[in-house]
Amino acid sequence: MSETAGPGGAERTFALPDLGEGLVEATVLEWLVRAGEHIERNQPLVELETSKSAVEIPSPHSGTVARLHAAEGEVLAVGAALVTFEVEASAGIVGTVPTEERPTRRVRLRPPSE
Amino acid sequence: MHAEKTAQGIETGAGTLAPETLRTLYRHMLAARMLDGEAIALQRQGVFPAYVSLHGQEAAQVGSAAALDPEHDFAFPTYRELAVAVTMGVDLVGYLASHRALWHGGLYDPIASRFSCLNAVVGGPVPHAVGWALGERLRGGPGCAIAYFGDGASSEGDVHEAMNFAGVFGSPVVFFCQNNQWALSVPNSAQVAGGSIAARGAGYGMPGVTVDGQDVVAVFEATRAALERARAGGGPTVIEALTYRVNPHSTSDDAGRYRDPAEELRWRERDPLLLMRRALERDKHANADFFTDVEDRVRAECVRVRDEVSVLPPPDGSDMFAHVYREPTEELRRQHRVWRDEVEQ
Amino acid sequence: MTELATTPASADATASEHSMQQAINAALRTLLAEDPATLVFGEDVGRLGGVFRVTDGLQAEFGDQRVFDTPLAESGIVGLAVGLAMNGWRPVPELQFDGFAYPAVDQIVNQVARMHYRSRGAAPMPITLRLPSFGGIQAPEHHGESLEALFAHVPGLKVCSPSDPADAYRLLLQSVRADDPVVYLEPKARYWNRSPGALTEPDLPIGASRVVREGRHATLVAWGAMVHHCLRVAEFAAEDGVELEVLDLRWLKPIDTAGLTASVRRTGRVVVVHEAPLTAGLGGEIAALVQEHAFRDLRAPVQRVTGFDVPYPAGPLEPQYLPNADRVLLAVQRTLEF
Amino acid sequence: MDRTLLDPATGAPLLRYTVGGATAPSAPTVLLVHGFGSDFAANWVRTGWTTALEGTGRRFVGVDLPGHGRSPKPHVPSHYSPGSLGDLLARVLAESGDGPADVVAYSMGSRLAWQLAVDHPASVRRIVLGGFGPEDAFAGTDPDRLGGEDAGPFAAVFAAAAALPGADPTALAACAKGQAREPYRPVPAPADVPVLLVAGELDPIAAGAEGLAADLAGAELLRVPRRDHRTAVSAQSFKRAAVAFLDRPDRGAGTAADYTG
Repeated sequence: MSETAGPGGAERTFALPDLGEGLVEATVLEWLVRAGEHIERNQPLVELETSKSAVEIPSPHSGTVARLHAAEGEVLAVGAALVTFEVEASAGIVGTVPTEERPTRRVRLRPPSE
Repeated sequence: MHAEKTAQGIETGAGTLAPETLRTLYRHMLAARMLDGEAIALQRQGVFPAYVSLHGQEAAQVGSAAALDPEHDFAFPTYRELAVAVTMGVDLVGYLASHRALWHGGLYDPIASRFSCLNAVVGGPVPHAVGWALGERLRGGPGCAIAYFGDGASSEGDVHEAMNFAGVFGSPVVFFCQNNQWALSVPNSAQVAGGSIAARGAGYGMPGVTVDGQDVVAVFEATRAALERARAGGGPTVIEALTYRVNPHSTSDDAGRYRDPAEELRWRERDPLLLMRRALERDKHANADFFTDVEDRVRAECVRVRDEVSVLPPPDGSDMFAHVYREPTEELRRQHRVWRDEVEQ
Repeated sequence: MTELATTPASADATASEHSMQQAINAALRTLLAEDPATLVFGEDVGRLGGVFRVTDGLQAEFGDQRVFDTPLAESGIVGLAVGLAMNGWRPVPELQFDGFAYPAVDQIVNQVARMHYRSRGAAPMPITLRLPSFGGIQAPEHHGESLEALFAHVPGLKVCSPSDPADAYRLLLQSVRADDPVVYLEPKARYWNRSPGALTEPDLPIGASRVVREGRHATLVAWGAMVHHCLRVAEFAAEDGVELEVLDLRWLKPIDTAGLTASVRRTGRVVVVHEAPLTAGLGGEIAALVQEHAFRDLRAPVQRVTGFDVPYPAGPLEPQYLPNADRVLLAVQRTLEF
Repeated sequence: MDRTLLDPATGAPLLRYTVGGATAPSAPTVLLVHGFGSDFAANWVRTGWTTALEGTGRRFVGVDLPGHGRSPKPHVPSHYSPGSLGDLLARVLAESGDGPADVVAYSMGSRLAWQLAVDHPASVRRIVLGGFGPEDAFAGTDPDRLGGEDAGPFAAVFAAAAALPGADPTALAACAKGQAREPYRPVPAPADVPVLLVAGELDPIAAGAEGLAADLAGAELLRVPRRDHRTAVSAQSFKRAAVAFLDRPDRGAGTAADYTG
């Protein structure tokens, strides 16, 4: 998972995981979500075909699907970007995420006379 | 008024230990007793500013320490564990240097001795023992930790936190409580809710064992069983050794202000050295020659330790600055220079 | 049930932009990878990844022997670290919030800070205590405190606080690799802000400050979240034709006396800005250092703009407690007019 | 929850199975039977089936057939005959549930589900047979020469399964032999058990499924577009069709409901 800049929230890109058994690549059989769709964690995300079997990958996040990185039928290497989510910025369990508003001022300075 | 808690049993049992082991336990107890006497004398002679006597607790300390694997285990004392130090072969001159107020933690190497620094925050070292034991298990090492504390320290939050951590982690650690009945001037009845520290083990998911702390063999067997269990992956144990602080809390204390001297006399009847000597004689493991000989040898060693600790040079003032950091700050170096220029004669 | 292995959330050290939360996560990952003796533990740092997600994914990557949850007991956590250090480990405990460091003060002050000294160097204490710190997130009571003066006062400890993601990475590497105990104060209010800058190896010695904005009229001295605040104030001042230098102190023990003095030589005026209450705060220490070492370079008395001598207030009052732009500007004006 | 079916005579484990999904007492039970060389986790968990069934309020019972997954792996072909495996499945159902269960099966598992429905009609309510057709999968295969060259069309399937981590090639060969000894016969058909056939459009192993569906009274058939024998398992249309099929009320269900109030 990697994070990149995103307005109001973070984008998280989910890479094709190592599904075990020494897998190096997989074919996208069918996307089960669409860009723009809001999905819950563990909702079915995509069906993949590996050299050994077909698997259904559950979503690692709740959030909005921003981009799908592969077309159906496309072969992806392990570690290649699969899908990017927009996830809400997390403040941890307490407190708020401070807004990046420009602070206000009333005081004006008089430069020193040099 | 408090109910005095006395362990059952009049005489120590010999158990299954080899006669040679029994004689060694006796020798350690005798060495601690005699050195304790020397230390009290040194305080009265103005050599030690203060001293805390372990008189009466020799069996609890020697029995538990003798059960340790000296190669792999590690002990975390408070400040009254002279007999543990004797049994573990700690440099006793370096140990007593703490009571001579030459260096708070003593002048022995705690890592090489497998006996941590003397620690006056009672209860404070108990979580250290859990951390050490956890570290040992993470490394796959065979060692166990033993944490020494008293009935007074058993009230400290750190002891409870440590027991809970050890219970959760299953750490190879023995919580060894010497219940000497008195936390300075406060008796067990006003210190230990429920009356038993061993019983607290149940709440932390570990066995709690009460043992006659005057019976060195019983303490040895109980500690050995706890260590074997811990070493085999069975997790922690709390052992409560019922013993008695025959002397006041420290050489600055006046026990007459808070306890009945008759109580002290009753416990002197159960003196652990006396009990052990009787058992050795009863079972014909030692004769009069042995006792004469061991006293002579132990006395000679105590005299050597006493004389050496008395003449140890005071530490150099530079030592104040030497050990604060591994990598000293520039500011501390500057202050060291100030000391050199303005203080050092 | 088969559990699907997913790659943990992490910052890529080579990427160009990070939040501080990611940078600290990346630093911990680097440290765990480079030294098998490094251990990360604390309340909720394992599966959850910490309440601020700073340890996200570390347990999945390094296993629950090296990144583990502890019971909820701060003194026990720090005591555990002491014992682990005595057994050869390099502990990096997290205390969940600054206000919950108080229950552990006994272990920190009486044990962590002194064990090396007490043992005459036999027992090293390479412990880095991570402490989410300071205010600015409208947190409940005990979830926003400034403890730097308390810890800086304790012999045997070192104390630092980063102000931006890249420096957070460098400072943490440096703190954990050091063989002395370090209290590492993470400014909660800056966890989520992203800023450019690759995550690189430490390039300054322990104790070094850095000038994050050059100026010639006065020096603002700050650390943690106040550095970013002072940079904003410097922008305001620039609108008025006043050029403020901003010195990010970074290390609160040891304090970079040489760096302070050099800045005062350039500007002649100093305003110290910190969140902690005024009395016996580090502002006093810094003022004392400046007048001791650069008295003749001073054109005005050192000013302190700090929190008030009151407990950190609840959310709506927090902006009135924390040094705001006007208070800093007024202090600057006082130095300019002296 | 993982369970083990024991041999009542000797106490020896016969197969391992997992009970999961919805926990409500009224939740219908679905028995999941995997194909040759696969196991419960690969055939049903990783393909999203268990999640999908749990999402529809169902309880599932997933077996690892003997010779597969976590189950014991005997090397004797007679342990693997369709009749004896069908009996084991009936015992799993008897042990793990009350009343007749639905069955979803794939490939060789479908062959066994058929046998189960024929031999133990009271155990079964409805069956979904995936990747299955009337052709004998072992036709043209010499079961004694599975490892060798020119062993026939099934040899490639065997080779792929035997190469998987944890596979016991000797046990799999015994399984193939045990299966091959009792070739599939469409008669007798399960009495009063509705059947849904599902197979990938590109699945040669399911050749003839259309004819089978036509010959079976009340049977239905779904061909999954663009999927083969391996990739049809995870297809959403397969899952949707199976759930819709299992959702249909029983013939006579109304009467049963009247009885139970």
